[in-house]
Amino acid sequence: MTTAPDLGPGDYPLSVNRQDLLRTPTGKPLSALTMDAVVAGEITAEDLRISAETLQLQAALAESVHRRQLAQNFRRAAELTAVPDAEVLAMYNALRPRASSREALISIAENLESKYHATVCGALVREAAEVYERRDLLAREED
Amino acid sequence: MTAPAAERSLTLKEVGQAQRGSRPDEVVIAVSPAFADPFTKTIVEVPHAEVIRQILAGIEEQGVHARMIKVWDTADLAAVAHIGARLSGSGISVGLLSRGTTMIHQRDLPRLSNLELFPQSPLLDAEVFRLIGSNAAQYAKGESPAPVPTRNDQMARPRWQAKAALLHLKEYECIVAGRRPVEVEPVISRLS
Amino acid sequence: MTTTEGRRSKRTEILEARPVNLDGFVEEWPEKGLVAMESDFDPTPSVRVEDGRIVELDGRARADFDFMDTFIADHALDVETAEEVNAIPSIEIARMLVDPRATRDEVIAVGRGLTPAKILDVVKLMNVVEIMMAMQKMRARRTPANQAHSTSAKDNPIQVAADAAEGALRGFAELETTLGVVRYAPLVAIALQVGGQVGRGGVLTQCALEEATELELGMRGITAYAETISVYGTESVFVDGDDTPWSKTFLAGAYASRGIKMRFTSGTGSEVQMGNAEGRSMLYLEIRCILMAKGAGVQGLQNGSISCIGVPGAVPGGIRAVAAENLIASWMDLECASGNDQSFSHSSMRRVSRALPQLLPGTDFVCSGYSGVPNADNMFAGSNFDVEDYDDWNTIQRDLQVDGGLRHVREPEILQVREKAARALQAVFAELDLPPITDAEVEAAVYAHGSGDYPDRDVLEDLKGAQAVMDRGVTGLDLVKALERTGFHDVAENLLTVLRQRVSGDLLQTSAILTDDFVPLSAINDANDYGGPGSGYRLEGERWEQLKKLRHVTSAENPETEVS
Amino acid sequence: MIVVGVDIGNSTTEACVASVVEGRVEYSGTALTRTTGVKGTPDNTEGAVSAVRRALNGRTPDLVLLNEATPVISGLAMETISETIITESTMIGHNPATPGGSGIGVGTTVSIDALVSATGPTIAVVPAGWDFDDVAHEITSSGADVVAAVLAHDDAVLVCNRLRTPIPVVDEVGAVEKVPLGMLAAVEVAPPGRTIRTLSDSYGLASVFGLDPDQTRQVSPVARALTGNRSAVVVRTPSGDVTDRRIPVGTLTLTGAGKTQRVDVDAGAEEIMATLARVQPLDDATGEPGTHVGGMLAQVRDTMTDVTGQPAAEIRIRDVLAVDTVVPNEVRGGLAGEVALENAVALAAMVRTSRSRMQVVADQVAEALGCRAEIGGIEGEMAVRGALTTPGTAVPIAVLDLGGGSTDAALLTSEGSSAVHVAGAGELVTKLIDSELALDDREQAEAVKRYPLAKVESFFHVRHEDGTVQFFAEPLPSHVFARVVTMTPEGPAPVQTRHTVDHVRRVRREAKRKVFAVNALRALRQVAPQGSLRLLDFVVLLGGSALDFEIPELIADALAPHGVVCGIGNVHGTEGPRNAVASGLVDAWVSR
Repeated sequence: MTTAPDLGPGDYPLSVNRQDLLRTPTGKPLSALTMDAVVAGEITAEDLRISAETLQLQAALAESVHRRQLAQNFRRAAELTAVPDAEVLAMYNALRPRASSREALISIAENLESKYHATVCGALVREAAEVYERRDLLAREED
Repeated sequence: MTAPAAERSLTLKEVGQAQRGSRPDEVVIAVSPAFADPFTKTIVEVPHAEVIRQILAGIEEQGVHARMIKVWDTADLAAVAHIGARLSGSGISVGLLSRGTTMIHQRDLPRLSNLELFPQSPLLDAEVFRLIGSNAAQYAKGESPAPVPTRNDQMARPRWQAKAALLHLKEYECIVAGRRPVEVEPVISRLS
Repeated sequence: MTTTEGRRSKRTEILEARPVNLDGFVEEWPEKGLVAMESDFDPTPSVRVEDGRIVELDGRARADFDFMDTFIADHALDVETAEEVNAIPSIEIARMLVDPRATRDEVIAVGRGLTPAKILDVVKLMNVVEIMMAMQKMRARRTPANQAHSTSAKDNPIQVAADAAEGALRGFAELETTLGVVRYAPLVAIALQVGGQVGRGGVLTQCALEEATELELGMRGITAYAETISVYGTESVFVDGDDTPWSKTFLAGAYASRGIKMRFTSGTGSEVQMGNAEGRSMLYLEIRCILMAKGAGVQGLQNGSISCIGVPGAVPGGIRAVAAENLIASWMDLECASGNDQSFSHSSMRRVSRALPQLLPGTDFVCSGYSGVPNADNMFAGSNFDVEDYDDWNTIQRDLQVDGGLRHVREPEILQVREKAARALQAVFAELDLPPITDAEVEAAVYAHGSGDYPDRDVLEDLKGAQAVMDRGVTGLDLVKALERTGFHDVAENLLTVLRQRVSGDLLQTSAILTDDFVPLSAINDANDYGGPGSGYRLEGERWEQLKKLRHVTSAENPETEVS
Repeated sequence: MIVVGVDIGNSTTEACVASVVEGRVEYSGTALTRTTGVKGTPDNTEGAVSAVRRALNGRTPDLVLLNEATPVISGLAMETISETIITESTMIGHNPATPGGSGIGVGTTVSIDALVSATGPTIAVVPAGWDFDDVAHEITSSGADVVAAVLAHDDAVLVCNRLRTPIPVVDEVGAVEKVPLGMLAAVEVAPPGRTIRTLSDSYGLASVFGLDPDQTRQVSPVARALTGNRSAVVVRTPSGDVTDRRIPVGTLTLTGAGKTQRVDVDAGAEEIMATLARVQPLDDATGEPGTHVGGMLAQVRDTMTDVTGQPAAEIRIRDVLAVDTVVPNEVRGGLAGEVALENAVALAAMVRTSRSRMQVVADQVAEALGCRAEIGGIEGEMAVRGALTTPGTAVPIAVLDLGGGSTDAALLTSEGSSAVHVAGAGELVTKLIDSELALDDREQAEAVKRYPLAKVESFFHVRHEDGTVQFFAEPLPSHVFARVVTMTPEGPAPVQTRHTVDHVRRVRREAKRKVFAVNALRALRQVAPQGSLRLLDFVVLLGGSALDFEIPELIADALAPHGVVCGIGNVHGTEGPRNAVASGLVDAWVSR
């Protein structure tokens, strides 16, 4: 993970004040996203997504105004940018009550950590596995 | 022109633990713990005696047999109705909460699903209960009844939401955990 | 009711016939949680920290924590300050909330370590005027705003587009829709987006659906944000809703990872309504929801009882508790979309009084939302205010000099945006090979009030079209192209600018909306700086001139004419 | 070079891309969109351009070939031509689902609240608002000799079950207050599964009411109207009657072959089509102004004027298809919402004009796509050419293009080609299904037309219309439980009807046969050498309805007696019955 520059409230909004820091996941600057480019077919839906790096910048901003949990959410989000849509939804469903065994949750965590380097998300899933076990929210045998 | 509506009372006489029925032409009416005792009427004051009389009439008019059970260990409508459906010889049941909320259920459906649901208890009157009984009986016969028209009223929330919650809580107080469903015989007596 | 009572007075008869007597009221039953916020059965505040971990919360030891306690202790509370701030007498904290000399930052810093019972203990000391005083300071965004519902009883996309355009023009910062027939969603979401951008570039839109479809429409850029992500205050009700704090936290990350603004939804009364309040007051359980949302790292919360408003509305002090839950969301530094969004009362007086604690101090979104269609067309089951209340709302703003987010707009301008919205949607549908919109439908959209005023659509063809939108993978970018190709250049630019925002993530920060100039306005660059009289957001200047306008105002210059 | 063939049809526009290198053609993409505007008018440009763009998928075309599309507008109308009227509330024949008791009761009609003073055999008449317990109690305790009852509510079985001796009871009589009181009447109920015997028979009625031969002749319509019912009530009133009336709905004037013939629409489809056959080829059809038929034909003409700019006087209706059908209508004078199946005639009419404006479309397409665009040929000829690429076909060959608004036929022989459009196709089928089943829901009618039927017998199995059973591992959705459903690709969809699968299937197949099988013969006869089907060898079916699961089979059955080989087109061996015209255009251009 690249270290985010030292951002403060004065840098917000990045789309106005720090365009220099913003890139699409495809590496384009914000200024490349013009109507002419759209008409010419140079812009795809992938160009209009947020990048992991940008989410780290927003995390730094949130932290600078003492929003610790919001910053943490942006860090989890940065990790999830690499995970395909369908897989994200599958993981969410696996986290529903009595939907997964302890082993299934641990294997999701391992997958997040090893395949996507998503350690913050992985920790969240591990924590869920532990709480679910204690509160009887793991999948039951007979279900 | 019309005869005034007679007042009637309802007593549910326990006849023993509820058994699974074998007649393919029966509909089970399953009621919640507080039904008929201590509660006697729905949220909009339709007497429970009339509710049961009309559902029974709807079933009888279709030439189908009815059996009634009381569920003791839950007051969740889907659960009450589903327990009824599993005990029903045809697999069809009508589940009822004391406040009037009603559901037609079928044995093979997941518990949280249903054939017809009438969630807005304030809008259910005698006529609707008759149609519910009639439809349940038609399902039991394998026919395709048109669903009972459901009504909607946006202003039901301000008027009834809190009373419904209160009745729900009271009903929960009447739950007897672990007690098995009981077969009951509805005794409807005319008071006037 | 029996007729054997004695003779009634004429006055009693008149009073009996008043609309307020159609509302339902019940006695409290604290043992079961049917009580607003004053209950002997709520826990006593306590907190104990060992080895950097909270081991006791509100009288419960860690071993006995349910999952709400666990999540709040491990994610929401500031462990370093918890013991210290919880030791501050509640009366001191309550005074800080009200006292303009205590800054918002100071009060927030204290709030970060407070337990649910302590927070309750503090707000219980406050009357409704003090709650409003505190709300004025604690609201995250300096500038208040409002949100609209834009739906159709027939799921008619043309109606949604025209009403969205009018709503945006009247000032709503966000527009929300939902469906009668869920399969219609793609067409209605497109209509909302196109109509919204015609009315005012930069308005944000959402379509309330089950999680997977809602997220998909968001990922494609057809909608801009999401809010119907429900959380509950007891473990059993949370599980009945088929979620846990961890699954919802994961979902929050998923939305942010796609650059989509999101807030949770909760509200007093939901747990007792479902019969599982565990003997706690409605407000205590709502405080747990608010702290759960904070712990999840979601930027905001829609609360204010929402769809359970009939429950707090029926018990003593219930609307005070609803005001308090909005305040606490703001105090926990979350964006607060503050309810006033469901049919609440048969009495117009009660409808207004229920909204005053949010309208007077201002919140991030006073209504979430205000029905931008006649209530009969409101597919969220009706709101506390609808289009027929526009002029009343504008007048109340003008009388009290408060900003409720709306303004009076002259009819020619309204007709113009309604027509343009319908035309733009007509062009987009034609360009995307969707079922055609006729000129007669456009004409109807210009002058219509409700869904009955439009020609019926061919529902079968529309549903096929809706499926085609999903199958062909139509995105927000396709809408931009279609608008541009058909000569709606300004609308295309507006939409592209909104989509571009996703790349920067600026709208993910707390309380973010877009201004008319497409500048993100959030609790960072528009942080609430209220510090007593003369400070903070003031309704003045150009905005105040706007709000002075009403439909009929007699001209001072020439009293024989009206200005509007 | 890249060449694109474009076929603008009534409802869809198809594009087919080919790269042509030294006379060799390679097809590399097709696309389908909705036709914009009326076929053959400048409004088509939009749809054509988007179909081409989609088929090209980013490539640049050199040449676009368009068909010479003839504007075809079809109109649909349906008129009920019979009406059943009951006077003086003579009878109730509405067939309630659950009558009570069985047998026949003959007596005087008396209101339930006057039973105590009734004498002799009595039929109790019970208005709305009476509870079934009270009704039974009143009948039992009044002391009157009650032999039968007529009720407003659905209470017949309930009342019967509460009497000491069951009597025949007919219920759900909504307007029971209109039953004449103090009159001799009879109530008959048959046991379950049977139909009434006495009241549905003229001599039965004569015996019950003691009628003389003249009177017996008069009541025969009553008997006929009650045939097939499980229950009935007949009241003897001074001038009560049931009549079956023809409704005049206008005259159709058909001109052609130097003759003018007039036919009353209420004469029925057979008569109309026979008249039409006498004036072939049809030059024009008009309806009497002020009648429904007149209105419908005028509307078709006006639409054509709007799109072509041709004066209404110059527009000619070139074909008409009349189909007999039945519609369930409420009986006038009935007391219980009785429904009678009334006769109706459905009409499809078709207009064409010689004034095609395809050159305008070609110019606009050329401008939009920045390439050349030409009109490549007449669609009928191109369709034949495309159809010829179906493996196993040879000249002479005929094609039948089964569309939404019209059915088209074309023939190619060594001497040349000819083509014809006739009125009536898929949309008429949908309308027939919708009205005969009283669905009043085009979406459901469309589903009934397109997909096979089944009955959901449990949450885990359905019985298909052919009797086979299919099981499901996951339970079916609850809203289809116990219903007749259409098996759509998205799963079973309920049909809101109380009819059986067999009945719905019969209606569906009959509607398709009446339109497509009839039109296939009609259209092919017009292009066949000497009008003889026996001289056709190969018939290839094209168009959207050729993909239907049973229409090709129905047409094949209709053609089989004439020794014609009939099958579904498979353009280029890969495209099925689609894209014949579009690829025919390219093939024709290459061979030029």
